[in-house]
Amino acid sequence: MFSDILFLSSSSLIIASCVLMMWTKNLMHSCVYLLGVLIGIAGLYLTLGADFVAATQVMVYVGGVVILMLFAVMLTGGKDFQSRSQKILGLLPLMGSKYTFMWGSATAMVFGFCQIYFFRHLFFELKVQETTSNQYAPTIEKIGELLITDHVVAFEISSVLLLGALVGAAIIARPRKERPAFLEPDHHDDHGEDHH
Amino acid sequence: MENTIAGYFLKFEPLKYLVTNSSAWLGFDTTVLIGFIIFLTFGIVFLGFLATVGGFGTIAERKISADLQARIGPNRVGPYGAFQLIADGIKMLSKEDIMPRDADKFLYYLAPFLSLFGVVCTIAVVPFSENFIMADLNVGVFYALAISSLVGVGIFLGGYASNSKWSLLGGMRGASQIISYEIPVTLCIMMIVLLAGGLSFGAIIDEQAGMPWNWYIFHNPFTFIGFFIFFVSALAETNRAPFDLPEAESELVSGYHTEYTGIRFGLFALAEYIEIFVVNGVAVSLFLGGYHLPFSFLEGTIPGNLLQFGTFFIKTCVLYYVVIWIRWTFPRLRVDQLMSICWKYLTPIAIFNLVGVAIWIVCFDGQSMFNLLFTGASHSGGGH
Amino acid sequence: MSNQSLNAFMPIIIMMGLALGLYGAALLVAHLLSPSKPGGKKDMPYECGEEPVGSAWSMFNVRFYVVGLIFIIFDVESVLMFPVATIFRKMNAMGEGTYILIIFLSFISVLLEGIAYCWKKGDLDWVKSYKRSADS
Amino acid sequence: MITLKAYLFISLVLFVTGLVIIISRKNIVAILLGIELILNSAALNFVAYSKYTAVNLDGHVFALFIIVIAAAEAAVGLAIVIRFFQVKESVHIDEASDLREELTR
Repeated sequence: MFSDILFLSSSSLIIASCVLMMWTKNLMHSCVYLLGVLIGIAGLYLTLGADFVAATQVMVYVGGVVILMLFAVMLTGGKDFQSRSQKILGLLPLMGSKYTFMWGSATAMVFGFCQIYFFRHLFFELKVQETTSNQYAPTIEKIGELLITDHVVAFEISSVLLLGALVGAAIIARPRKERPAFLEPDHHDDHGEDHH
Repeated sequence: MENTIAGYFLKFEPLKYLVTNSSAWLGFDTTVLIGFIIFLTFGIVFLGFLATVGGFGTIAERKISADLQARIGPNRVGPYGAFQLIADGIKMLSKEDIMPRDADKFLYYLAPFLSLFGVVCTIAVVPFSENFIMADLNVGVFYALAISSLVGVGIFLGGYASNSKWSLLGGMRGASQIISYEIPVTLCIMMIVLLAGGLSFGAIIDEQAGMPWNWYIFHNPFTFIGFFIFFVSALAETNRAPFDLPEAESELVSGYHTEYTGIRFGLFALAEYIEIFVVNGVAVSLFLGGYHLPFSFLEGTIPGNLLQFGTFFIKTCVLYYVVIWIRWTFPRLRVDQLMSICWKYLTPIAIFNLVGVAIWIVCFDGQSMFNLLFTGASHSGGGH
Repeated sequence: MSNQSLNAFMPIIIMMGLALGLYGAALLVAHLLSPSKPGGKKDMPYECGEEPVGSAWSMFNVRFYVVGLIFIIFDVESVLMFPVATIFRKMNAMGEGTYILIIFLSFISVLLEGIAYCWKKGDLDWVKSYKRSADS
Repeated sequence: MITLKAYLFISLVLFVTGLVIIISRKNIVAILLGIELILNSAALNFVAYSKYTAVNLDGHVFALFIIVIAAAEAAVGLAIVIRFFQVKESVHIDEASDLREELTR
């Protein structure tokens, strides 16, 4: 019963925050709603018995990513550029022209249905065990064992990936005083006010 | 909820009787419902207790600072000024709640709540005694670490939403300071996790039962250094002097809560003072043996639990005194010093400690320094 | 470490509710007790008596930001190290101590490389970072 | 009782929200927010399938790695955003058109 309540409250938090995130025009508020979504997802992880993943979700996202996003929004002014038209049809062709979008979506739909048709065994004959047990085994030790046995290569490679990300992010974001020569104002004026 | 406070109280006869009768009457198993009511009651009790402790923290701060500076301190309200916190509370409640003209209203309301939320949720896993713990989670320490990072978001949003330059500077400093000092804290906690082999507070504390030399601070030289790193980083995490740059009154007026008045300023301050207690409690549980007495006495009964609770409380209060003492002794750091202390001293030393502990475990099979030095001495690792 | 029912998380949800209740109750009591006369100079952001010039939401300081970027990588690495740290002692008791020590130390060494790089390049310095990159 | 489909539905909501944010916003930071949502929906799917169809915890490990990748992606992406803002003094996605050939619109 408690898991039902937790599931319902978390999922309603997620859906409400999602709707508000799409709705709001203030990017700072959008980040705060993202916080709600992420905490709700952590609640869903709890109902799935994944306590370590839930805590990781809160730790990495709330403590790290959201603060970084808030920093970024503040440093870049937080202006939100709304699209030219607020109607749904106006929103559609933003990724190209109207025709490319229509052709692309039609192709995607056809391919999607074909895929579903060919792989329907996977979808409809998937063996789902509806667990009724309310007891959850401790996950963290098993995750640790998996990390040093089955997934040890991924574990070590992820450290290298993170090193790469750290070096890359530090190089890119390092404060520089001078602007690159090729982007001096005369070159820069070509773009700008004609977009919005 | 076997090891928690509700499971403990459900063992008593009157409640058992209540559960059986109400189950028969209502037609379903009411254990969870009664457990919920017990949790709710004790949640309110713990929250009220910690709010009182936080309130007394403000008085202790003023009294101790007065003592260190050869003054008297607050002495008008009640004996020795002991009721000052009630006066402060009434003052906070009856002051006008001003919002700056250009503030972001939603975030302005949300920021103190996030700060309070992060701290109050941490209370649920603080082990007050063997049975007086609300949730002994398998991921207890990690959970505390994770949820307390909401405080940083609250501080940043508080600084941002006020739309005042002082607040914004304070909020940015606060957020970057809190996230930076989370790294040494995490690494020190991981050192303890290596030794204890678990993330739950109960397991970690049970490993340190018995005499003080079983405490993790005296386990090996690395943990001894690690405790001080943890303590210094915890000071910075709670924005205490000498790391109180986010609210440095001589340079930033009052930092991130410059524009906050009345009760919302009070809630920020309350969250801060509760957080100091909680962080010290975590330090006590991880390094200083937690609630364990050196001998087993009345274990499992309510007086025994109260005794353990007293032990925990005294240890935490000693650390609390040290925190206040440090505040009134050391000058404030500069921002560059703050960052270089975190990234150039604490973090490398913490990584070094982590490596040292890992090698220690492999070399000496996880035995403590005391056991190695006095092999054959009576090892009273009781509590198991 | 034992099997745990989901009810173990009930107190946390209760504390979340209590935090919400405490905040709401405090605001409600304050609303009832305190006067409310907004307007005038009171609503001005406090800048030591000066008239504030412009909005505060346009400040720019990247140095806080680089710290955040470094932090998040370290945070994630420590998250990945926690499960391994949890079973470290158990594996050591099983006689696999050297293996897990090598895995753990190789992970940490990469972490150390990251911090050494940032240290060398001056990302951890506060004031110098501008000067150094301007020279180079 | 909660079924697998309920989790898949929530995951779908997250994915669609992320997609809508990506294609309807013009601010690069907002687009990064949408990407975070999409990654989260994938991680939620992994954990849900791990509970309902498998006996092992591989799904949890995958979710952990997804969180790791998402954090790394956020760090590098936001660094690029800041650099972009320093250069162009705007975070409008259409400003990133230095490499575009002049096409007829």
